[in-house]
Amino acid sequence: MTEEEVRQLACELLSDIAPDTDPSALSGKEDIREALDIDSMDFLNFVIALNKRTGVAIPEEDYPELFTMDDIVAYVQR
Amino acid sequence: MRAAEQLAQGLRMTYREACRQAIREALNDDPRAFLMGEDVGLYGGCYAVTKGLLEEFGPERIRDTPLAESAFVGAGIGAALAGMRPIVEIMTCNFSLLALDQIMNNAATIPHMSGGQFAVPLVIRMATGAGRQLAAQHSHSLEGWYAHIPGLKVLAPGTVEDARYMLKPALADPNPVLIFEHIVLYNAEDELDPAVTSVDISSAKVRREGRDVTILTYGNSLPKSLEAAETLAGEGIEAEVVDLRVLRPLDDATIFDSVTRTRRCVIVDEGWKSGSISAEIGARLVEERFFELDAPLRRVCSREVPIPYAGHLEEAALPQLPQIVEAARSLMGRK
Amino acid sequence: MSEKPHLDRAHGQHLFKEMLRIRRFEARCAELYQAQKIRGFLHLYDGEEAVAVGIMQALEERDAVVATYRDHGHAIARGIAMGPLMAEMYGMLEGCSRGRGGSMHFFDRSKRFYGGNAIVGGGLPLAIGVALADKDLRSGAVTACFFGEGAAGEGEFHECMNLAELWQLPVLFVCENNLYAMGMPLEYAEAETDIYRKASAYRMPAEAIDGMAPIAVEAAARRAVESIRTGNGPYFLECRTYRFRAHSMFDAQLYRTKEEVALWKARDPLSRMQAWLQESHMLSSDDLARIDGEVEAEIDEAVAFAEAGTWEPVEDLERFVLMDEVPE
Amino acid sequence: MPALGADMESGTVTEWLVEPGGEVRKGDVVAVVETHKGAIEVEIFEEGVIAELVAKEGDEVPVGGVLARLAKPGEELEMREEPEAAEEQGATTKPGPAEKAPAVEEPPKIAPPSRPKAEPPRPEVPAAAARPAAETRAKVSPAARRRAAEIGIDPETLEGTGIDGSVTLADIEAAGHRAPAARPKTAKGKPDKARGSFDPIEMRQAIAAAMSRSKREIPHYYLTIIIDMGRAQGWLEDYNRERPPEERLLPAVLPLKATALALKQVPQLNGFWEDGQVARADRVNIGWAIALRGGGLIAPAIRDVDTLSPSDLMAALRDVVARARSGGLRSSELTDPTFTITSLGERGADSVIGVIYPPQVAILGLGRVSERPWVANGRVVARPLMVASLSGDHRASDGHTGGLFLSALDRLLQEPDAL
Repeated sequence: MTEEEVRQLACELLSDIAPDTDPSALSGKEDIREALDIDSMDFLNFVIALNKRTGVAIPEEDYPELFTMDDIVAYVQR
Repeated sequence: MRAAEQLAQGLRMTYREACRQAIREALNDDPRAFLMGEDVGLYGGCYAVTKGLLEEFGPERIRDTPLAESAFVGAGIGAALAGMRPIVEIMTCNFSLLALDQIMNNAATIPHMSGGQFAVPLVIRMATGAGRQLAAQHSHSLEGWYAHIPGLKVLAPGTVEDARYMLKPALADPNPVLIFEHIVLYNAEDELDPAVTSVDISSAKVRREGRDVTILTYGNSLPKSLEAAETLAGEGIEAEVVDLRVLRPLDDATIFDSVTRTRRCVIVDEGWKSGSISAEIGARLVEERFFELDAPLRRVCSREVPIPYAGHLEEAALPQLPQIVEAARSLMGRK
Repeated sequence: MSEKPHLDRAHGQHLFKEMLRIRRFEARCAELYQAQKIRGFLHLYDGEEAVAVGIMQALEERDAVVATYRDHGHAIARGIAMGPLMAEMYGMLEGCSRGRGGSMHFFDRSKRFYGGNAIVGGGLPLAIGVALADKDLRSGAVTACFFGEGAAGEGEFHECMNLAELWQLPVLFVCENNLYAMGMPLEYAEAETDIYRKASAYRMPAEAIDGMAPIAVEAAARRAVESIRTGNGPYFLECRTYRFRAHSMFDAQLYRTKEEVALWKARDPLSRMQAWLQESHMLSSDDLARIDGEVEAEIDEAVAFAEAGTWEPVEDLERFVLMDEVPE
Repeated sequence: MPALGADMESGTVTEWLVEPGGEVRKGDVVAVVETHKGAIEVEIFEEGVIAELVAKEGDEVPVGGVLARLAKPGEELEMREEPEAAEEQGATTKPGPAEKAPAVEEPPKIAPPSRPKAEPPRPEVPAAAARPAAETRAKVSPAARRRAAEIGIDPETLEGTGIDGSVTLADIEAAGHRAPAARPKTAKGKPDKARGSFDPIEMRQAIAAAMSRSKREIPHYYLTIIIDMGRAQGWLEDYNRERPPEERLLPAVLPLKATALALKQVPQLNGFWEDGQVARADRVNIGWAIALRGGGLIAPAIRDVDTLSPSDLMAALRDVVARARSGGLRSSELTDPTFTITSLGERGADSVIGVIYPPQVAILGLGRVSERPWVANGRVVARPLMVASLSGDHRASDGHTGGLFLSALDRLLQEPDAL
């Protein structure tokens, strides 16, 4: 997946979780949990969806590596 | 001041004496006034109201009539039509039924039916009510019936003061005015307020103020209701006692005002419930002040029987203190 | 005032004309009733005119009249103008009772006319009351109280006979005995069919007279009024008369025969008076035509007055239920 | 219209999930109602056949108002519809909204097609039997009813102190003081929000009302304990490590379960304050406070928490959170909680001291778990710690009871295997 594809996918998934937000407006370095006001349940749902759509296994201890858009792109592309 | 001194100064008197003084005053004030009725002269009045007046005013002005209610009540109407100011006494309101035709078909209709050409400035006094074991033909309360009739005014003095001062404005009124004097009240004694020299015959009067429940009443049920209010006060229930005094035309404003404040209402009426003045008042409250009511209306009326002779039965037939207290108490949601 | 009528040409014609006015007025009423201009009950006086006309001759302006529901004749004979009477029949504001009384309840304060009373016997107590006031007020007035023989069955009749005599009241009781209380024949209703004898029992002067003869009625009335004014208390006249028409407009008259009606019609006060006047040369055919024309014109005018009348505004419906003052 | 909370006055029917003639069973969802807390699914608690949908879609109905009339099983229907219309529905069994309700299994069985069209249904029982509404109408004085309308209180939900238990003006005024959330009658029209959304202003007012009432009426006491979450976290990491994300547990599951078990040990805190005394609940339904994006808070019940395994509890939690956010909560889920937990999560504050949601008698506030110095065996160590704070209704319990609960909670969280 290209960086752009990952970014688009992440935005789509986050939009599903937080429909009233605009994840595409996020900068690469913002903490998505704070910017979109998503809690642990939302985050878990995001992880579940990301895992399903990308096939990337995301162990729990890696959750802190998914807090910004740049991190997400890097993690998925790894 | 001791009662004896008050009596001596003319401040303290019975309801009976108040009625007598009122007649005396009326006859002194207006040469067109005269009293007629059964046994008002020589006998001194069935309830001794007119005792001594014959000697004072003579037989033309204290006119004994034969037992002919229709004729002498009708004669009173005719005399009023022709310029006199008659006071007609009917011994008890039960007997007034013999004159009902004259009261209803002539006194109440002629002013209207003549297109305002004639007035009937007449006062008819009659004794009403029970409580003296006089049995069914001398104990009924028919004032509510008369209050049904447009063209009449119906008064029910419940205090010595009203008995003393209602006659004058009644006689001055251009309309036929019926005054119902309660037989039990004749012996009631009270001290007159020297500052009061007249009363109106258009308004009800709040005899005791209270915030919790309004007791609407008149006549001999007034003292009972005031006593009930006293009892209720001991329980923390502040009852407002309104003396209707004028049963026709009803003083809606005072009634509505009180019930709007207390939002609860007990009507105490010695008449029977069915088709009564209490029914009328209740209907008006529901028509005009429905949304002010915070509880159902309660009525304490006579039992629907001809008033019996036996003392205990008569007592049971009439509105009494415990029922008034209980009715008011129940509206407060208390058992 | 003499108790004997002074029967000159003018007075004779006057009596005749008064009766004719009543007769023709009512004939027009019956016509207007069928045209639905007049509604309610309509009790016609046809045949009894001599009573009202005769009695009224004896009354003065100060005197009072209490009438029955069959009161057209009394009102006309008392001198109330036909216009307000017809307007009253029409229910108009311009009527003598503002249209509130109708046929049975004519009132006129200015004529001391205390109403047609539609309760049989209901006027008697009223009349003795008026008389009582007049007595107390020393006005010298007499109250003429009309009622039918049916009233003699009411308790009020007896109460009032008694009271009037007992108190020596200046009242002239005029019993219009037309033999039927609605449909109830006198002999079926009264144990004593001589009504005046009931009054006699109360010790007042009482007599029966020919109610179909205006001169006889007038003569008796003058006698009676004279007696009353001199302070002799009430006086009772039983005027024997007959109504030619039904009790009211809707009456099949099952209670009497056509023969009986015909018999009484032969004694019609109007035709008899006319014949007598003509025989006595007190009424020429010119006079008759003039009187006839005058009466017709008066009635036409009354009808026109009524037709031009107005309805009392409904907003005034409750006026005079309670009076603001006693009219002076 | 069910009362879904002390602060609810009315609801707007946004969708009927049943039709006249439709059979319903206890627990079926029959309608969706829009409230200031969002769309709520209304359950039915009785069996029978829908006789009439009294409230139409879009109608705002006060709490206590009639939404639909139900005919009991075996009771002949007294249909308000035209007979023809009813037959049409019965005969065609077209897939209507009723089918969406999962528990409605059968097409309507009323008005068999064999019945001649023109013939109206013949009642076999007296018609009065099918009309219970009039008898169940609460006694409310006219003055009370008017005042209630003025200040926006449903008088039929109140317990009356007047004659025959009638609701009086004084009752309304008292209720008005308890629930000042009474909405001023504005010119605001019907809610035009899609299902699932909510009116933040209304929700704010509702929270304000409930919390004001709580703070005014409930004498709170507060207890705090610091719990070492090391073992629980360790257990959770082990559990989640071998599982795909969809099977993983959130950290919240363990304190949730532990709380339920602690409540079983200290049942005085599990229930309601009613009529001047504690009514203990026999089930442990824990209200889980869920912050809604855009503001607002809702605490639907997770039922029988004490009986659920961690994975079942996770599923239940996921379900209720999802539905809270999408507006799919059931009416009973708002009224069922017997105890509430408020947790500000990993990004929240160190501790939260909650305000009790009336008529419950306690609330547990969980701060975030963070590594802090901890003394164990006389040595200072870094441990993941969590501050647990109990707010208790002092009318219902004392600090001693609360203390017992917190120590039970602590003890349970030290043995995560047993949860």
